[in-house]
Parts: sequence; C-alpha cells; structure tokens
Amino acid sequence: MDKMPAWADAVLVPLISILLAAILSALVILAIGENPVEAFNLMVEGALMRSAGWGYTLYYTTNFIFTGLCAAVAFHAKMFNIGGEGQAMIGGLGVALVCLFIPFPHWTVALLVAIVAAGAFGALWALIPAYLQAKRGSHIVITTIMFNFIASAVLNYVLVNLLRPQGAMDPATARFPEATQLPTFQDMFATADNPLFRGSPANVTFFLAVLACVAFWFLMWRTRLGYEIRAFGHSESAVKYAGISPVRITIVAMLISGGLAGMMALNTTMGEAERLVMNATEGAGFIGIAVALMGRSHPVGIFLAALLFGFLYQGGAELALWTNIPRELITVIQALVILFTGALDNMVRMPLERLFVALGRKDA
Amino acid sequence: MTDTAPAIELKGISKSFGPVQANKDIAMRVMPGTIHGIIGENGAGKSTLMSILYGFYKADRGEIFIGGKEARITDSQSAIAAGIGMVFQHFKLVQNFTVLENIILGAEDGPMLRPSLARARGVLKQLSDEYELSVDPDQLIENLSVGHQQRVEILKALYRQADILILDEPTGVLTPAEADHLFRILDNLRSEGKTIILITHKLREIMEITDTVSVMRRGQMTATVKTAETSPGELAELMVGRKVLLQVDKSPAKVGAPILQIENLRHVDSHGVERLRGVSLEVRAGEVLGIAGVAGNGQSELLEVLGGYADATGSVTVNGKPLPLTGTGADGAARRKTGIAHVPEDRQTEGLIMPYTAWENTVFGYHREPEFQSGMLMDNAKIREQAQDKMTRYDVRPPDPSLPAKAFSGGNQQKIVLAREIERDPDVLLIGQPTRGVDIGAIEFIHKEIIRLRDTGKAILLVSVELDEIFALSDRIAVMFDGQVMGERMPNETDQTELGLLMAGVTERPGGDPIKAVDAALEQKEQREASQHD
Amino acid sequence: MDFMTLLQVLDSTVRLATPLLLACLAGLFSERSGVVDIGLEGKMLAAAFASAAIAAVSGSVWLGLLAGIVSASLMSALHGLASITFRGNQLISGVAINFLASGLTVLIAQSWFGQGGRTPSLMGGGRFESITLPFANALRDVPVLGPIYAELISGHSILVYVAFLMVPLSWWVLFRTRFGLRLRAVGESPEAVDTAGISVVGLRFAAIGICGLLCGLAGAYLATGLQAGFVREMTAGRGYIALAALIFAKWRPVYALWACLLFGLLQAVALRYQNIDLGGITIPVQVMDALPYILTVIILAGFVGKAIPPRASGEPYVKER
Amino acid sequence: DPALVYDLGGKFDKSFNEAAYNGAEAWAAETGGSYRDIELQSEAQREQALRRFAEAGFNPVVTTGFSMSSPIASVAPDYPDTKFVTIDGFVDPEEHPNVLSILFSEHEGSYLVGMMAAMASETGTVSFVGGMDVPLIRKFACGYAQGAKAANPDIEVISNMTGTTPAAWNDPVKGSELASAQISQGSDVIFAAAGGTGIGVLQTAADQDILSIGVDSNQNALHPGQVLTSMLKRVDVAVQDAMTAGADLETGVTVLGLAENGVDYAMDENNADLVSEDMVAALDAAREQIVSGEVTVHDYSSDDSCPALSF
Ligand SMILES: Nc1ncnc2c1ncn2[C@@H]1O[C@H](COP(=O)(O)OP(=O)(O)OP(=O)(O)O)[C@@H](O)[C@H]1O
Ligand SMILES: Nc1ncnc2c1ncn2[C@@H]1O[C@H](COP(=O)(O)OP(=O)(O)OP(=O)(O)O)[C@@H](O)[C@H]1O
Ligand SMILES: [Mg+2]
Ligand SMILES: [Mg+2]
Repeated sequence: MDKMPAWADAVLVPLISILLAAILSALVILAIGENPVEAFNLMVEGALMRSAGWGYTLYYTTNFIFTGLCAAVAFHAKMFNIGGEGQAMIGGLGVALVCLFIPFPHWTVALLVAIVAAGAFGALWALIPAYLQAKRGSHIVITTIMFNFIASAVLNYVLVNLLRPQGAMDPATARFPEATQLPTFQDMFATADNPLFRGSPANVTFFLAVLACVAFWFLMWRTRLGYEIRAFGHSESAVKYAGISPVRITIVAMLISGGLAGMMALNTTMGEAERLVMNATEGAGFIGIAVALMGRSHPVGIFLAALLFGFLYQGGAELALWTNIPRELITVIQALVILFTGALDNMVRMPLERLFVALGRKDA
Repeated sequence: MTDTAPAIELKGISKSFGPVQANKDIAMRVMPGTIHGIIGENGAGKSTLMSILYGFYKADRGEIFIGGKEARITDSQSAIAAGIGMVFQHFKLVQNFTVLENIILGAEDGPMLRPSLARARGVLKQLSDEYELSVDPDQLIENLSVGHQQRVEILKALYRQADILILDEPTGVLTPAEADHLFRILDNLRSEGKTIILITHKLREIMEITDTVSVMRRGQMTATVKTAETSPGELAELMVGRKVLLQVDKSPAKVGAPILQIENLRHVDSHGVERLRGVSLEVRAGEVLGIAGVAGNGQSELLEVLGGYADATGSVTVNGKPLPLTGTGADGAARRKTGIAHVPEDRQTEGLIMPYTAWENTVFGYHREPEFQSGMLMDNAKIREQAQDKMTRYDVRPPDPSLPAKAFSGGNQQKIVLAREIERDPDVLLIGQPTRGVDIGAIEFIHKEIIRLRDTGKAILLVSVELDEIFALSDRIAVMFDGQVMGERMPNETDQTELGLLMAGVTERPGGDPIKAVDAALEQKEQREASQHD
Repeated sequence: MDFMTLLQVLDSTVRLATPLLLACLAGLFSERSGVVDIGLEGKMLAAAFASAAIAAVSGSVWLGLLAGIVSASLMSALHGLASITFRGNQLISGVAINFLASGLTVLIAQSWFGQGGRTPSLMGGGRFESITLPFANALRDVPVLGPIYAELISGHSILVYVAFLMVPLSWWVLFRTRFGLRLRAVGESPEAVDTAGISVVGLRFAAIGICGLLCGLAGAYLATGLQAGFVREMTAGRGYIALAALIFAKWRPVYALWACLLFGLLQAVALRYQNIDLGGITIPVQVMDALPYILTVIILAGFVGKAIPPRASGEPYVKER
Repeated sequence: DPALVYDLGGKFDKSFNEAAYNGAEAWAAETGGSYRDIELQSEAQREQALRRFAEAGFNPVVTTGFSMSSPIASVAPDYPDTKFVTIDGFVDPEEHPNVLSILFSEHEGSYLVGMMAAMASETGTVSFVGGMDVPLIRKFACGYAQGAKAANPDIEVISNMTGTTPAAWNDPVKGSELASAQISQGSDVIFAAAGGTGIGVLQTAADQDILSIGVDSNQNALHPGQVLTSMLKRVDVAVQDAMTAGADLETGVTVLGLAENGVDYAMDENNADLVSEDMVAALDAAREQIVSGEVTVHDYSSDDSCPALSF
C-alpha cells in the first residue's frame, strides 16, 4: 500500500494544507480591506521576533500541547473527546482549591500537588462520559459536549457563590498565595542587562508540557497500556479476543485524556492568571482536537501543531493591537487551518499520492 | 444477433490499484446459455475483473462487448442496463430493510414507493415459483439465513431482468444441500438461455456445473478450457503453477484423556437471540474434533465463549478445572493462562491488529506475559527478536517483522497467528476457519501444522465451514445447526451427503425431496431468531 | 400552576422547540444518509446572519429567508466536499464549520454594517410577523380549547408552522418515496446503493442539501422570526441540543418532534422557574441552566440505552471488494 | 497618545464597551487626536495589551471591565511613567500610584430607573433580566428592586438571569423568552442589563407593547416610544475625561455616582411621551436624597446580599 513515502504524508501534506489555509486567509483579509502581507509581517514580528512574543507564543503552545495530547489519547482509543474544554475548566477548579486552601512552603511542592489535583479533577470530569460510553453506549461526542456546558455551570456556581472573595466583582477566586506562583520564563532567563521574556506568561509548565509529550510517547509506544489503547483503537473485536477489556480501556484512556486536559489549567490558572477565572480555557479544548489531528496524534506532530496555533494566537493578538482587523479574523483563520489540515487533507493527499505513484512508475 | 455472437467478450482489460496490477490485458469469451467458471488463487484478480464487468470499477484499458456489441460500462447502472446482474462475495443488502425493499432499491417504478412495492411483490412471487427461489418478501434481511440472503441477491438480479448473472464465490456460505439447490437454480437459468459466470475455489463445483472454465493467475488469464476436457489436478496446477497435494498425510490419532469438556453450554447474544442452545462436547488429548456447520449456526459463538469473550451458562472444564463463563476471569487473557490458545475465525478483525507490525502482533494477547516486559516498559527488542525467529520457522513471507500485518497476504497473516498461538504450547487449541481465503499452497502448510500439533498430544477443536477440510483433518466430527449439536460421526463412517443434511438440521434421511426438509428446518430457525430478536 | 401559566409555558416551548426541530430534522436527513453533522450550529448561525443581513438590506424577509437557505447550503456543500468528496473526517469538518461560521458572520457583519457584528434591527417587512389563525380571537372565550387555540396554536410566525409540517413531510419523504428509500439505504449500506447503480455521492449531497435547507429555515427563524436581527453567536448551542435530540429521537422524524418539544419544555421551564425553592433547599439557577444538558446525559445513559445510529454514518464511503 | 482596551464583550456591544468607544471617538473628534484600541480575545492578552501599549508609549492606557484590575495591578509597577485607568475595576492606590480606578454606583442609577419603572407600571409588577449571573449584574438588579420598592412598596419585582456561561450575553432568543415569561407573570416594565441578550428583551417588550429599560448607553432609540428610559453609565464621559487629561491624569480612586453624574437615566425625544412630570419630580427628589446621603442605596457587592431581592 506504500503509495507515498511516509515523510510526504507526515510533512508535505500538512504543509501544503497550511499553505492553502494561509492563501484563503489572505483572501479574507483582502476582502475586508486590509493588506495580508502587512498582516502576516505583523504576526511574525509580534509572535516570533521578540522574546516576549515567544513568551506568549509558548504560553499558548503549552495550552494546546496539553489539550492536543488530551484529544490524541482519545483518538488512539478511537474516541472523540470534545470535552477537553470542560475537563480543563474543572481541572482549573482543582488547581484553585489546592492553591487556595493548602499552605505550601514552596512552589515546587505546590506544583506537584497541583499537577495531581488538576489531573484528578480533569480525569474525574471525563469519567462519567467514559463510563456511559463504555457501559451504556452513550455517544461520547454528545456526552462530552454536554459536560462542557455542565462544567461551565458548575464553575460559574462555584466562582459566583463559593470562591469569590467578598465584594469582588469578578467571578474569580482570590489571587493565589505567593508561594504557589510559578516561575515564568522571565524569572528563569532574564538577566539584569537582558530583560528576556519580559512580562510574558510562559512559565515552567511549558517544560511540563514537553515532558508530557515525552511521557505520552513512552505511554503509547512503550507500555502495555499504550499497546492496548492503540489496539483498542484499531479493532475493538480483536481486543476482546485478546482479553483486553474494552470497558477498562475506554475508561482508562478517557481518564488520561481528561487528566491531560485538566493539566492545561496549571498553565492558565497557576502560571498565568494566578487565580481561577471564569473563562480560563477559551476554546483551547477545541483547538486541541485540531492540534491532535494535524499532529497525527504523535507527540512530535502535536508539539509542532501546538506551536503553529500558538503562533496564530499570539500573531492574532498583535494584529488586534496594531490594526483595525476584528478579532474574529483569527477565528476564521483557525477554522480554515482546521478545515484544510483536518477535514480536507485528502484533497491534498490524493493528488500527491497520484504524483508519487507516477514518479514511482517512471523510476521503476 | 447471430447465435454465434458471444454473450460476453472482454478484450485487453487492465486495471491497477496504485502499484498493484490486479488485471493484466485480459481477454475472455462466454457464449450465451452457458455457465462459465473462473478459478484462481486468492488475489489473482477474479473479483476485480467481475467488478469491472459490472461497472463497479473502471478498467484502465480494454473493451467490453455484450451480445456482440461494444458496451460502454461506466457504472453499475449501465451494466444493469446491459442486462448484467452480479451477486457479490459479500452481499450488498441493506440489513434492516425488508426483502421487498432490497429488491426494488434502485429499480423502483416511480417516485412513490407503494406502487413499486406492490408490483415487485407480484413479480417476486412469479420469479420464486419459476426458479424455486422462495423467500418471505416482508422479512428483514438481518433475520434471514445467508442462504436466503443469497436468494434475495439472485432475485434482485432477475428482477432487473438480467440475462447475464455473475456469482462470486456463492457456495462458500452454503450447506451442501443449499449448494445443490443453487446449482439447480443455475441449471434452470441456463436452460432459460441466461448466461452465468461462476467464480469459485472449489474444483468439484467447476467440474459439476460449468461448461467452460478460465484460470487466472497473478492478474492474468492463463488458460480457458472446456470443462469436459480437463481434470481437477490439471486445473490446480494451472492455478498455482506447480503440482499440489490435494490430500493431507495423517497417521491415526493416539487419543488420550479428555482435556476439554463442555456441558450444556448456552449463550444469548446482544439482541436476545439464543445462539447456543445446550451444547455438550468433549475433546481429548491427541485428537482433532471437527465442528461442521454452515456459518451462523453457533460455531462462532462457541469459539467466542471458549475463548473467553462471550458470556454463557453451563460448564466448561479444562483438565478437570472448571472455567468461569461470566464476569471477571472470563476473558481471553484468563483463558490463555489456563492453557487455551485460540486461532480466531477472522484473522483480520480478531486475530491481528492490521496496522500493527508483525512483531507487535506476535505477542498480541500475550503482551502482559512477564517475559515480554523489562521493568515498566515492554521489552520490544526481545519481542522483535523472537518474532523474527517465529516468522522464519513458520515460513512467513516476506520474513520482515517490521512490516504491518496488513501488508501480508491472507495466508501469511494466518501463519503469523498460528505461530503466535502454537508457540505458547497450549493444552487446547481452538481454531476457526484455518484456511478461509487462503490459497492452496498455504493450506498445505497450515494443515500439516495442525496435524503435527495433534500428534504432540494436544486437544484441538476445529471449526470450519469447508467440509473437505473437516474430512481432511478431523478424527471425530460434530455437526452444529441452530445452536445445537445435531450429531457426532466418525469421518470414515459418514459422507458429505449425510453431514450436509445434518448441517441443515435434518437428522434423518428424508424420504421425499431433501430440499423441502432443509427449507422447513431453516424456516424454523429463522422464525425462532426473529421472535427472540428485540 | 394555573392553566394560563401552563399555556404560556407551552407557548414558549413551541417557540424554543422550533429551531431545535428544524435543526434536528436537518441532522436527521444528513445522518440518515450516513453523514454525521456536528456543524448544525454553524449552519444555523450562518443562516441567521445571512437572513437578517439580507432582510435588513432589502427590507424583504423572504429574500432574507432565501439568503439564509443559500448560506446554510453553502456551508453544507463545504461539509459535503470535505466529508463526501474528499472522505475527510466528518466530525472535524463540522467543528471547522462551526468555527468558520462563528468568525465569518461577525467579520462580514462588521464590515457591512459596522455595528459590531450585529445587523440593524429589522422592521416591518423585514421580519416574520406572527400569524393569527382564523377565528383565534372569536374562539378565545371557549373554555379550555379556546385559549389553547388562541394562545398556543395561533400566533406564531409562519416558520413555526412550517417546522411542524416538516415532521409529517419528512416522515413521508423518508418512508413513502423512492428518494427516501434510497436515502435510508445509503446511510445503512452505501455499497448496496452503489451496486444498485445509484450514486452514493449524489444521494449524500442531496441529503446534505436538505440539511442545508432546513438549517437555513432554523437560522432564519431565529433571526427574523423570533428576533429582529442577528447578534453574534445567537444560536447559543442550539445546534448541539438538536444533535442530542436527534439521538434521543433515534433518527426518526416523529420522535424528533417529541424530543425537541421536550428540550423546548425544559428550557421554557428553566427560564420561568429559576431558583426553585424545595422546602428550604434552593436549587441554584445554575442547575436550572444546566438542566437540559444534564437531562440529555441522563436520557442518553438510561432511556434510549444504546441508540443505534444508521450503520454507515460517520464513515466515508470507499469502494471495496 | 491614549490607548483603550475593551473587555471581552467587544467594542460594539451596544452598551458598556461601546460607551467607552463613543467616549474615545468624542475625544478624538473634539481634539483631533488619535488613539489605539484593542478588543481582547483571551485572558492572557489582558496583560499583554497593557504592556505593549505602555512600551509603545501610549499614555494613559484606559481599560474597561472589572477583569482588568488584576492585570493592571501586576503591570503598573513595571511602567511607572504610564498612567493606567481601570473602569469598573479597583486597584489599590497606595500600592499603585499610577493607576486611576473609576467605579460607578450602578445601584444608584438602577434605583432611579427602578422607581420610574414602578411608577410607570400599571400592573404592579416590574422585572429585571440580567445576562450572565455575576455580582455586577446582581448589583444592577438589587438597586433596581430597591428603587421600585421605594416608589411603590407593594410592587412585585421579578428578576431573572439569562445563564451562567458567557453565551448568556449573546442569547437574544432566551432574552425574548424571559421577557415573555415575565410579561405573562404580569410585568409591564422590564429592565434589561444583559448585553446582546437585552436586544431580545427590548424587542419582545416592544412587540408585546409594554415598556422596557435599556442599559449603559442610551438605548431609547432602539424602539422609539417603547423604551421607557435607559440606565446610563457614563463610561463615555469617563473615557473622554481620562483621554483629555492625558499624561497628567490624576490617579487614585474615583467613584462616579449620581452626585458626579456618573450614572443617570436617559431622557430624549424617544421617551419624552412616556415619562410624566410626576416621575421626573419624584426621581429628582430621590436623586437629591441619595446625593445628600439621606437615602443610601444598598450596594449588593458590598456584602453580597440584597435586602429587596433574593437571588
Ligand atoms: N480496492 C482495492 N484497492 C487496492 N487493491 C485492491 C483492491 N481490490 C483488489 N485489490 C488487489 O487486487 C488484487 C486482486 O484482487 P481480487 O479481489 O480481484 O482477487 P480475487 O481473485 O477475487 O481473490 P479472492 O479469491 O481472494 O477473492 C489483489 O492483490 C488485491 O490486493
Ligand atoms: N495492502 C497491501 N499492502 C502491501 N502489500 C500488499 C497488500 N496486499 C497484498 N500485498 C502484497 O502483495 C502480495 C500478493 O498478495 P496476495 O493476497 O495476492 O497473496 P497470495 O498470492 O494470495 O498469497 P497467499 O498464498 O499467502 O495468500 C503479497 O505477498 C503481499 O505482500
Ligand atoms: Mg474475490
Ligand atoms: Mg492470499
């Protein structure tokens, strides 16, 4: 079946797809009367040419790595977890609770406990849909969508009625204590005469995300559990034959998936806002799906795709700052990227395959 | 049209799927009112050629003449218009539609359904009477036996007034009695002047019914001969390209103590239909117990229950130790620990993970064994090494453990599964359809392996729909019909006819028309299933 | 609850159920043909915007309706291109369409009207007025039935009646016509349809076209029937609820009606009775707000059990042996 | 040059942010100056926008929305020469001398329109539709209820929130249904403080021929003759003033209540026929009492409770 070399499938197809999305985006920008070249320059300038820009790009990247891994685990088990958003919200609640109510001596301890809390809360939020899928056959796409809405209501209730400091307007918790604040890139890399990453929110959780990528690789391709998850994703009937419980795999995979989504909250809640706000997730759960797809559910791909979306977010912010382009343009660009890399990738792959077959014939 | 014009003539048909050349420059002529057989190894390109004739695929090159006139067959619609009907290997029926709805689908009279359905009901009645093709027009397809589903497929073609009928491996799923019935229908159709193309792997069938036969090999048409002027041996040689042994050598079994004992086994499927209805069997050390039966009579469920992935009631013991049949402990992994190995019926959806590499597949189901672990991780290096060794010993071609399972041909996939299951040195080997879709060369090897394992004193439970295979391998034969064991026979004390009737639920040789008795038994089965289905 | 309140809740139910019903039937046609569509939300949104924009510019609600249908159909065509022609992942395509609609509607609205992603308020002929059915006022005083007729049945915009008529019509099309037979077949077994000489692609595009049409009606109803203009994200998750209703309805038109009415009722009740006081324990508004979603989950878990979708849905059709 | 940062609702929300935009435009028109603005898209952009504007030399940097106070508190020390303004937010002036916090007494303005609602009501029932259930909106509702009860102790006040997610700001359909429900419960004046959702509320009120009250900006013109009044929150004035002051902006905390004309009710030709002289007189009297301290309107956010309404 080797119609096309693997590198072409992994690199060339997404690249051409992104290019197509970019061209269409440029047309949209032209249509609303702006200059696409200038816009692109602004985006690159603001996202990649300054250390603070990188600080933001990597901050968003961190979010998307976590949600991308979240979607990818589910994909490997042939499930579509649209609930990353809700799981991340509830993960944030876990982070907030430990940060607010446990007096930590040092951020390292706080981070360790918060990782557990974020993961556990996110996983917990994935548990019910997982259980229902495994035991009752309730479609996980629908249940996770519903759980996003429910998470939002839960968070709203908790923030408005329970965790909000007296008199505060924001539906948000109080600021976390000093000891729980994570070191940012600025804290880590800036020197007196070289103020790198000034004010940007990228923080240690970025390294945690990278670590998560590595752990994900080991889990999926080096452990029995990963072997079973992938096998389940390829063939449910084969897995039954082998004596692997589909119920167990469904639930475990979703718990891992939800846990990863929950950990995204470490970045936004503990790393950036240093308090829990209502809309901390901002659709990153959905972007994660696109990231996982683009990244072919492989950690390296996910990292690169997350970087691309991080760039889009940060570049988009710069556009909003220095031009009059409405922020919805970024939504449109995201939609186009998802469309071309996720849904229309065969449009690129099919002609490419034909090309490679033709080239192969000539060689032979 | 003169009477010498061939009903079908193909010239220079070529087709490739990417790098695979499935048909190479094929020419073929079939005269009207004849039955033309096509044989060839798996993957030889038979189905592809017929799909081209039916407009399902488009040929890269070549011409098709129907009744002497060039026909431009661009899609199934134009093939149907040219009077061609096809019964595919895998039926193309809508499972939750009625027979009638399936018949009219695509051949409706007008935009409204009712008149079409009413007319079809009449035509159907007439056709069934004419060709002995009776089937309940209002029954849902999913409630029909495969044999009846096939009748629906034939009726579909006749309803569309096909003059040319293509049947792709129609007998693989039929009891011998049903196959006989089918051949009688085909005979009828031939005498009506219809032209029939019959694809089959069974040389016996070719010899029995066809007028002419073509042999395909590796995408090419290697020979076309008059059936009367050839022999099975010659055809086999033409197919494979070398002499083939059509019989397995085997010494008498040295039977030992009972290993696997099954008592009153019952199983209800997810739709509430009882699939096993009190099965009792015993397999002893050093023997092959062959289970004969038409697909869908509980054999698959028997294997699933024994393999640990379907719940049941009753009792199963291995070496005297009872096995749990529900709940925890009733799964494939636990069964493996008790010494049961299982070569499943469907290697592609059960036995192998197709995208996994061969080496990953060689531990599938055994991947939690301590010997394949190093610390928390799997010891991939070791697994790979052992896989290489197994593949060499089982002559898997190509012997490359890093290829994905889907890149191997059917026979070689089966060898990978066999290697995995046999290498664990089990006490009991469950083996379903060991050579389904495998060609003659590989069959030879697989049969030898099974006999070799028997001779080391293992208890082997073999399920197969191929009676030839059952006879070739079994030391004892049990026949299943409708979830029950209809009887046990010794291979040298019975014949295909008797087994065939047992397979259709008829326990005594009927005095009258066997077809009637068979039909009655089948109908009873269908009714029970339909009434239990929720 | 007295009779009038009940009527008003039911009245509100009908209004809230209408967009759900149209979207649900849209999804029904699509999924019956084997194309899963989580982009209902986006299509409705696009239609809501286009209908309001064109109605505002032209002053004709009918032109607006047409524009709504066209724009939802364009979105459908995109979904078809991705999931039928190029056999892409249908869920991803749906997600992308939701994003696209969410961004494009505001972007275009802003560049046309400069009102922050809103269309101007529709007046007069730019809106679907509510229709008073014959004798509604005369019969109002007849006990019980009078108010039911006058309050509940009469007095909705024409699209409401269209939506309810769509239920028997959809049933009839699906189960009584050749097209319906083929449509249901292609969602169950595309290879059966293909070998019968019917184009799978053609049928699926037809189904998706109907889906676009119905989403167009749903969006137009939101922006020009219920409201007098478009505001950003005005579909507010209704596409997802419609999907849940579709599963609840087991992909059948008449059940779809009941499912959508149930969801409409839930919303109507939640809107009217916030903070229900149950003898000391107050149920917070958040619970009422989340109730439809919670109920969906409960329904999926318990009552429907294993809802079995059309067998081929979600899978692109690839010819095979 | 000054810069302006809008909250997540976006520039043209027909109420709060749009008022800020109008103020900036008015300043630009008056002085011929130019300014930069940005609509935030995500939480993390809050600080980013502040920093980027401060770095680029914009001064003052004006922000809308209570959510900006936290980011300002963390950014302000890094740019001591830049003045930051947080409208609706509070930043401790002791710690951050370069920040001006502008707070509005929404409860006072709401009190006045509540009075007007009660007086205009013929059924003895008035109502409130909020957007997302957050404390700020409860503050509006609470003031409104107090005003209504002050004008007519027997008045019935119904209050509903649209939802608990940000979608509640943009669901006019739900707004309509809420309004309908309230109307059927007898309400004949509805105050909507619900962003885009309010559009639906006002529409339904107009369609069903009862009165509504707009919020933040003057929304009387949306349905001339059918919007009783609008509770004005003079964000536009605050923005314009801040921009006019420029780099010399005086920092600290400013509370803009009735006394400062920071909140008010809108009168124009669209509602002239709806508001009687009695009403104007009563409202003027109440305004005086509040300004003088004779009457205090309870602020929900001061202790998260409301004497006139339960949530
Ligand atoms: N849709 C397809 N895509 C790619 N390759 C295909 C396809 N269909 C058939 N082939 C390849 O073409 C070759 C011929 O296949 P075909 O199904 O015609 O064989 P066959 O003679 O009918 O075999 P069998 O006896 O197993 O039915 C095989 O190598 C097969 O792998
Ligand atoms: N999907 C595929 N991808 C890659 N290679 C394939 C694929 N299908 C078949 N092949 C290769 O093409 C060759 C022919 O396959 P085919 O199924 O026709 O084998 P075969 O002659 O029937 O062999 P066997 O006797 O083992 O069944 C095989 O050796 C296999 O390696
Ligand atoms: Mg074949
Ligand atoms: Mg083969």
